[in-house]
Amino acid sequence: MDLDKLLSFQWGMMTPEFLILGTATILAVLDLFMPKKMNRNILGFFGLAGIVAAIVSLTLLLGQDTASILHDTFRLDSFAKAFKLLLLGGAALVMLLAIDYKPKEGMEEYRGEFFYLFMTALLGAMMMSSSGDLITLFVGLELLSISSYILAGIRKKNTRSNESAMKYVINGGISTAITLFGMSYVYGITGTTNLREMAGLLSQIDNPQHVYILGLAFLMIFVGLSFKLASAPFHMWAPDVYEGAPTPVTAFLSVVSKTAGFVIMMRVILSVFAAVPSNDSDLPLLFSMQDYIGFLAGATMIIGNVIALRQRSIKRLFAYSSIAHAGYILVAFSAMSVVMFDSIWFYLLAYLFMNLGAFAIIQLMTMKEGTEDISHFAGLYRRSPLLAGAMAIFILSLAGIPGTAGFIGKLDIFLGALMVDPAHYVLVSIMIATTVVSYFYYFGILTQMFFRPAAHHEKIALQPGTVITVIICAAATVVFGIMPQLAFDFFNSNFNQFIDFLQ
Amino acid sequence: MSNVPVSAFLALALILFCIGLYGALSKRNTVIVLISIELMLNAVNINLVTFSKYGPAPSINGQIFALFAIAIAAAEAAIGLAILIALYNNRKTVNIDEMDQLKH
Amino acid sequence: MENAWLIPLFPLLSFLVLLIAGRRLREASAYAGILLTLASLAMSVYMLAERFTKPTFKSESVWLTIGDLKLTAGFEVNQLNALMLVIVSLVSFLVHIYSRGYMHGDERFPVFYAYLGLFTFAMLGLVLSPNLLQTYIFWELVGLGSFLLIGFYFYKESAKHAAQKAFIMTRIGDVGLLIGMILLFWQTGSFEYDEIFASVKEGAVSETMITLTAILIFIGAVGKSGQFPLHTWLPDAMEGPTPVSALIHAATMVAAGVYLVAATFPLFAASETALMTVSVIGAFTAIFAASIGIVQKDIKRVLAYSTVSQLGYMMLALGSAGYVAGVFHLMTHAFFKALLFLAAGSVIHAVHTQDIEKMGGLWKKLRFTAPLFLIGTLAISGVPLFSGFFSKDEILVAAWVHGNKALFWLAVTAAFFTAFYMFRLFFMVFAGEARTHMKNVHESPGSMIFPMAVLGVLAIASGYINTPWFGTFLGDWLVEGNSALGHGHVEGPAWIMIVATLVSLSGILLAYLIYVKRSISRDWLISRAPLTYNVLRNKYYIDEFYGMTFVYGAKAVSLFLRFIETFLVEGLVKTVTVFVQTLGKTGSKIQSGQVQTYGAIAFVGLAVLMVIFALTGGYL
Amino acid sequence: MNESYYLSLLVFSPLLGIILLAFMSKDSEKSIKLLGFMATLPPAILALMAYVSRLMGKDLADFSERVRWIQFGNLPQMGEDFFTVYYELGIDGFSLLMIVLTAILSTLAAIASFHIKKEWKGYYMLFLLLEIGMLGVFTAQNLILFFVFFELTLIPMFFLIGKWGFFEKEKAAYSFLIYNGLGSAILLIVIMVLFARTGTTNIEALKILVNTANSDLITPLSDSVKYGLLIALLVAFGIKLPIFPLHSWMLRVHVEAPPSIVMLHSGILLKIGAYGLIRFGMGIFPEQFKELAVVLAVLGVINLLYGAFLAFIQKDFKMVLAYSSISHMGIVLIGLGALNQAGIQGAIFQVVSHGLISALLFFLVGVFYERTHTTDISKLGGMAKGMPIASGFLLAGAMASLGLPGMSGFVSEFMAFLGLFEEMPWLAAVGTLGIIMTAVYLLRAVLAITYGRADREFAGITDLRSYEWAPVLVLVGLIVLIGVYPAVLSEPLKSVLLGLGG
Repeated sequence: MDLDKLLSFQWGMMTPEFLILGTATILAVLDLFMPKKMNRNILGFFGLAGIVAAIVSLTLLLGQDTASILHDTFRLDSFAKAFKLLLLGGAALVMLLAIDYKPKEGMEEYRGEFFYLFMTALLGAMMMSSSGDLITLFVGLELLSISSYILAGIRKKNTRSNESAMKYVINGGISTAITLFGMSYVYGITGTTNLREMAGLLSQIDNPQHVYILGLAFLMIFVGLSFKLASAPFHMWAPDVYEGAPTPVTAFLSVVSKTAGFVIMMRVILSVFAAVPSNDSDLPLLFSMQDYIGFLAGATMIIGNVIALRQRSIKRLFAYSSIAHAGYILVAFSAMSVVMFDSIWFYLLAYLFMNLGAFAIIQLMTMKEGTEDISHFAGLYRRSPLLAGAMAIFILSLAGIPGTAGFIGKLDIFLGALMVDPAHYVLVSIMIATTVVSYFYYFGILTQMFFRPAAHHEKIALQPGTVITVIICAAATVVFGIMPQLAFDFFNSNFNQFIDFLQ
Repeated sequence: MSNVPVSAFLALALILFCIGLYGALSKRNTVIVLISIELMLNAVNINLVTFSKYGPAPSINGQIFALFAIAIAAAEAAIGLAILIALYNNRKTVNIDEMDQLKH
Repeated sequence: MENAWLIPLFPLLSFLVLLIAGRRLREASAYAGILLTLASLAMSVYMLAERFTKPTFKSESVWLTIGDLKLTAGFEVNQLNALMLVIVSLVSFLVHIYSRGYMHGDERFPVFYAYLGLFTFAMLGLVLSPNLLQTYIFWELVGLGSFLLIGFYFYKESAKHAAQKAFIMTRIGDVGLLIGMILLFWQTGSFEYDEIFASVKEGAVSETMITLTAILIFIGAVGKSGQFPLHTWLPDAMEGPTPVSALIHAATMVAAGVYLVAATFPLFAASETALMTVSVIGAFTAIFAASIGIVQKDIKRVLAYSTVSQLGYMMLALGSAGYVAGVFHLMTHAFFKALLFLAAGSVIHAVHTQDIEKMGGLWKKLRFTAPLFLIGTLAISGVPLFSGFFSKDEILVAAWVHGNKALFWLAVTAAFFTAFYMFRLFFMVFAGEARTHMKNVHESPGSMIFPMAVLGVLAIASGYINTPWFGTFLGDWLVEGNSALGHGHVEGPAWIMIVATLVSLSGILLAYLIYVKRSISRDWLISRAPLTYNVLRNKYYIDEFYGMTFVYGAKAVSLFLRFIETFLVEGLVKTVTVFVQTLGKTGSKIQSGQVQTYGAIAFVGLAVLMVIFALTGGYL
Repeated sequence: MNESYYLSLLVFSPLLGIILLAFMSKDSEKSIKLLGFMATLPPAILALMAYVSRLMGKDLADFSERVRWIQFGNLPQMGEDFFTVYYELGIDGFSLLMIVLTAILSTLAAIASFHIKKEWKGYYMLFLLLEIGMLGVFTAQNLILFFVFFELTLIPMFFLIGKWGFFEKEKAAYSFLIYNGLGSAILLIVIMVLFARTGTTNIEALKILVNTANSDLITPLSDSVKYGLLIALLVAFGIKLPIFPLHSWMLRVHVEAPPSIVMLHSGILLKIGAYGLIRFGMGIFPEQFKELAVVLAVLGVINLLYGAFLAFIQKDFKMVLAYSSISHMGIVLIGLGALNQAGIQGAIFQVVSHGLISALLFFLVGVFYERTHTTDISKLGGMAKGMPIASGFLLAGAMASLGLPGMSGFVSEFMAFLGLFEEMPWLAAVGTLGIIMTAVYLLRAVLAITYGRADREFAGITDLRSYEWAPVLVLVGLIVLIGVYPAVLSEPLKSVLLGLGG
């Protein structure tokens, strides 16, 4: 590979990644040379600017044709663009939260690291969505993971933060090993790590033994990746880590990292296993695995919603709620209908706003009160009607009440699950039943905010970054709830059903 | 070398993976847990390298993949240890079963 | 006759005016009520007069459209209605006048008149109805009027219970009527009397269905007319002001049951079983109520049981195909019983008690009331030359001719009882000396005497419009042009009249011997047959029986359902909730904080999936 | 056609009030109440105008409006309308009646809300939101829109019960939420199955698509699926209505919610169940509905008797009324189960009539509670002494409720039974026991409150205040009007009844 060759690649396709990488590097360097006493907020704003710039550059790339560089290891297809937008949007909002995050102890000196680690994690996620090769996919995944490990434990003096990071690392390591083990078999059978080549080779596979092994590999990869989604059976780390990690990190994990998990899941599974012929039917192997995914989706929804009922800590509660939401999205995934992509994308979009909005308020409240107990939301309606109103919107959206984006997202998932033949009645029923169960804890928060008297009537000082986040999220949640066609039209006109997913 | 069947390598890898998993799930000392995770990742590497040499479709990619895996495993172990040290500074223990402040 | 619909509207107007302006009018309310009722009376009389020369008039328009069905509302003036119109509006008018004196000083005076207006409206509407549905509507409204007036003294617990009881007992009957009429509707396709009768005549309705519907309609009549077994409300209804008892529970509403059977008579006539039922229930009620009447000590209750008994007579008449006899007795009874009640009211007004044990010797003190009461008593006892004599004779003849001799003799016995207890009442109130010290006993004002006087005249005279001696004018007119109603007059053996006379005279004699001459001990029954006495005194324990069975039954059902509610309905919910919560609890317990457990569970999950996959070979 | 936005204007007109309220100081009690009341007037006026124009012979179809809203999936090959949800509003005779009822009751309930003691601002904002939801439910022309409005009623209700209710308000609010959430969840499944299979949720289109053999569906709907969907609908709306044994939530709401809200709840929200059953159950699955009619009728009789018997032993007047609602909804079911013109019309009449009657009764409960601070029957008594007018109206309400002719309750009850007697006379005969029991329990309760010995405690209480006259008079007036001249309801229903086949 000579220089000419190197220069012949359309590096422009990677502008957003370069921007993020550059920002991260500059942040790291600046942090190093900045006087210790200096307020690190500026770094946060710089990072935010980098993300915004990346979003702008990505929007400019939207019209670009599908192409790949670096021997098809980096692809810029509509799938990548669509999900990168989500990742970047989520990261931008998280960044706003992170700037406002000033915990009582153990943070101040690491705030610089805090910002650039977000950038590297984001970079990993972005690489994953664009990668066309198992190796880049894996590297992206690990970049995200390792950055997140550090982020989770960034409050070095805080034992809860330490513990959550440790748990995260150990579980993450195991999941990585399992995923890789599965991947190694897929590689072994095809002899290539390139997803497209794999798909091509696998579609001609005729050895039933290989199909069988691929089935096992599928399960390993799926379970391994379910770590990132925080879905069953690899969901149990999530509550502990979410609780212990700094709130912006929790927000990041529950939104950006989860989105990235779905990205990699679709990338690997759809491109590789959709091509494998099944042993017993005309359909690809993937379709015979639907029931497994469905089973796990059902388990995830039940576990998430049912255990959430017993939570007193708001962050733990949202951890379980985010497990449940992963389950909902898996329903769409397991249905594999023609609206699968739109529904997952839209749901993640809705989830991004509603969850981040909620976390913004949680961050504000937990910092203010110094505790995460739900009862400290009591009387919020009196103390800050704006926050209470916004929180109500987010909660209603999470609960899937009409008029909010969450409802439309759920609707789309139902539609997908029911339009295929045979329809997934059981899965849909579980989803709906658990949604009703979720009313208990979601409305429990509303009860606290609106019905219960406040312990004290101190007004809550609003921080600009948080307020902006809250307002953006609330507005988006409502707008996409009432006029979802805005999102759908954008999706359809720019991404065109991801028909270029495998080309 | 060539007399050794592929399945032996794969079995070795599988056994190594299982040992690693067992260690990761049962040892009290966090350092050993981290080492066990390394074992699991090494099992993967054996698989990759085996397939790259003797697999049904041998190619160089497997070895490259293995290199990346080694590098990343190292990074992961480093991070793990770093976090452990931080934890140790605060809690004066490396026993994994004592890390149960966060639960339920 | 096309303006007949105005007749009920006058009282309705009275009701509305008094409801809105009553507080301002105070006792002047009476004039509004009286004038408007007078208007009704005048028009009713005019209608009756007109009906002599003109044929039946009927006018209807659509009231309710149900898809293709059109239910109509309207009015009809035939012989029966015309007669009833006059009776109702006349008695109502008189009661309106009477109440001015009786209710004087009551703080809810206007309300009383408003209720009277409402009742009169409903009763007149009932009478004018050309179809069963409309009848039913007014039937219930009449019940409402009765309910409100019984409960007029709402602060009395007894009045409350009486009102409640009256409403519910009659409603039980009403449901029978409702079912009957709906069944008839689906059989004949109409609620109109004439269309129903036409279908019945054509044989479009099966025999069983006729019997069934007729009996169901009769159940409605049983409820309203206080026939056994739904009679218990009527004596209790005496809790209402006395003018109300005269109007509603003697002359008009309770007669509505009889009227209903008369109005649907062709239907009954088509089924021998139905007629039989009517006559048996009627005869039984007649003797049954009379026997209770013998031992009651409340002046109004005695009259109430006598009303029940007399209504039984009318039913017996109708059941014995004596259409004319029934209607005739209805009319005479309306007059003499209203008279009796008003007179009783006058007595109560004077002495402020209803207990006849405490009265006595009032003949001299109440110089107008007493003779009028005597006229009523003579009339009801069937003493010759008074109206009751003629109508009762007509009934006895009908019963005899119809063939069931047992019923005939029952009726004769009841006549004896009637004469006995009525004169017992009369003697105890008016004869002898006062048994307790009563001060300020004074005759009632003219506004109360005048209506009684009018009724007194009618109690004597009204009998003469249908006598075997001077001609059966009423009978002939009533059945004119409608063969289904039977003959205008039934010829019976002449000895019946003699027997009836003898029976009533002997009843009077017995009462005289016991209560005036005291040649027979008053305590004869108590000492000789204490059991019988107690049974009679306690009205055959029917109220207690209902209390034990239906009231407790309903309570038991309710409690049983509450059991279901608590354990089944709520229990089910509870189970689900507890299940979900237990699931949550278990789940959160597994979440032990041990990171290795987490990994293990993930691994177990993976292993399970892989084992399933391996075992099924991917052929899940 | 300026009328094309008429319904949107009607439905969303309370929004104006919400916005204005948002700018008011939360302490100016008087003006908030006044504004809250005024804000319910525009929909009432618009609804009445629509009703009048219907009587003048205007075609209700002229009111329809339709705008593209959401398109799920992007499947141009399958046609423009495919998986597209429109924002479409429209009315027919039945929904027109419901809208008029809703608008009127809302206005009256806004007056009744003058009794509310705290946080008027939030109360009226939620109240108006609730009204939007209710109006929307009756105008929605497709299932998804219906569902959106349906759920829109859920949230304000939750808050209104939970915040302004009585002692166990939160429990009641939760109970309400979970049951109704479950009901709407089931409803959503039905909606989505239909949507996924047919590609549309428009009610009229579904009527044709589902019932035409070989119609152009994505995947065919087998008969068993149709039955399943209908039964699911029955459960979903059965919770709302409520049908035994799905009623326990509704008791709590009746007892714990503020009376002004119960007026709406019992008056309108329960009726959405009946509306849904008629509109969707009967409309979309006519064949299957016929088969299930017997079940409905039996359930109706059970409801009627169950409610009546339990009402008989309640100690709290609100509980009596709650069970009476269950009982009266049984009549709706009886009418539907009869499935002939008389029955269906009876059911619809009952829907409207019970709406008015229960609103009246609960308004009076509010009036009494405001003065005596209790609704316990045994603690009240002889109220006719101190409050003769309120007591009189209470008695009138009870009479209407027990089906006294000349009032609306009778007409509906009569028609429902008329219908059922044609189809299932024996069952109907059993049901008539309910007529008696209704009288028994209502008189027991009402007479215990109004008649009897007057309790000294309540001496010197005021009778109806001036503003309390309006709701009472309007409601009694309407009840009597319908009872005397039922054509006011049956006239707009003519075409509906023909459409339902009867």
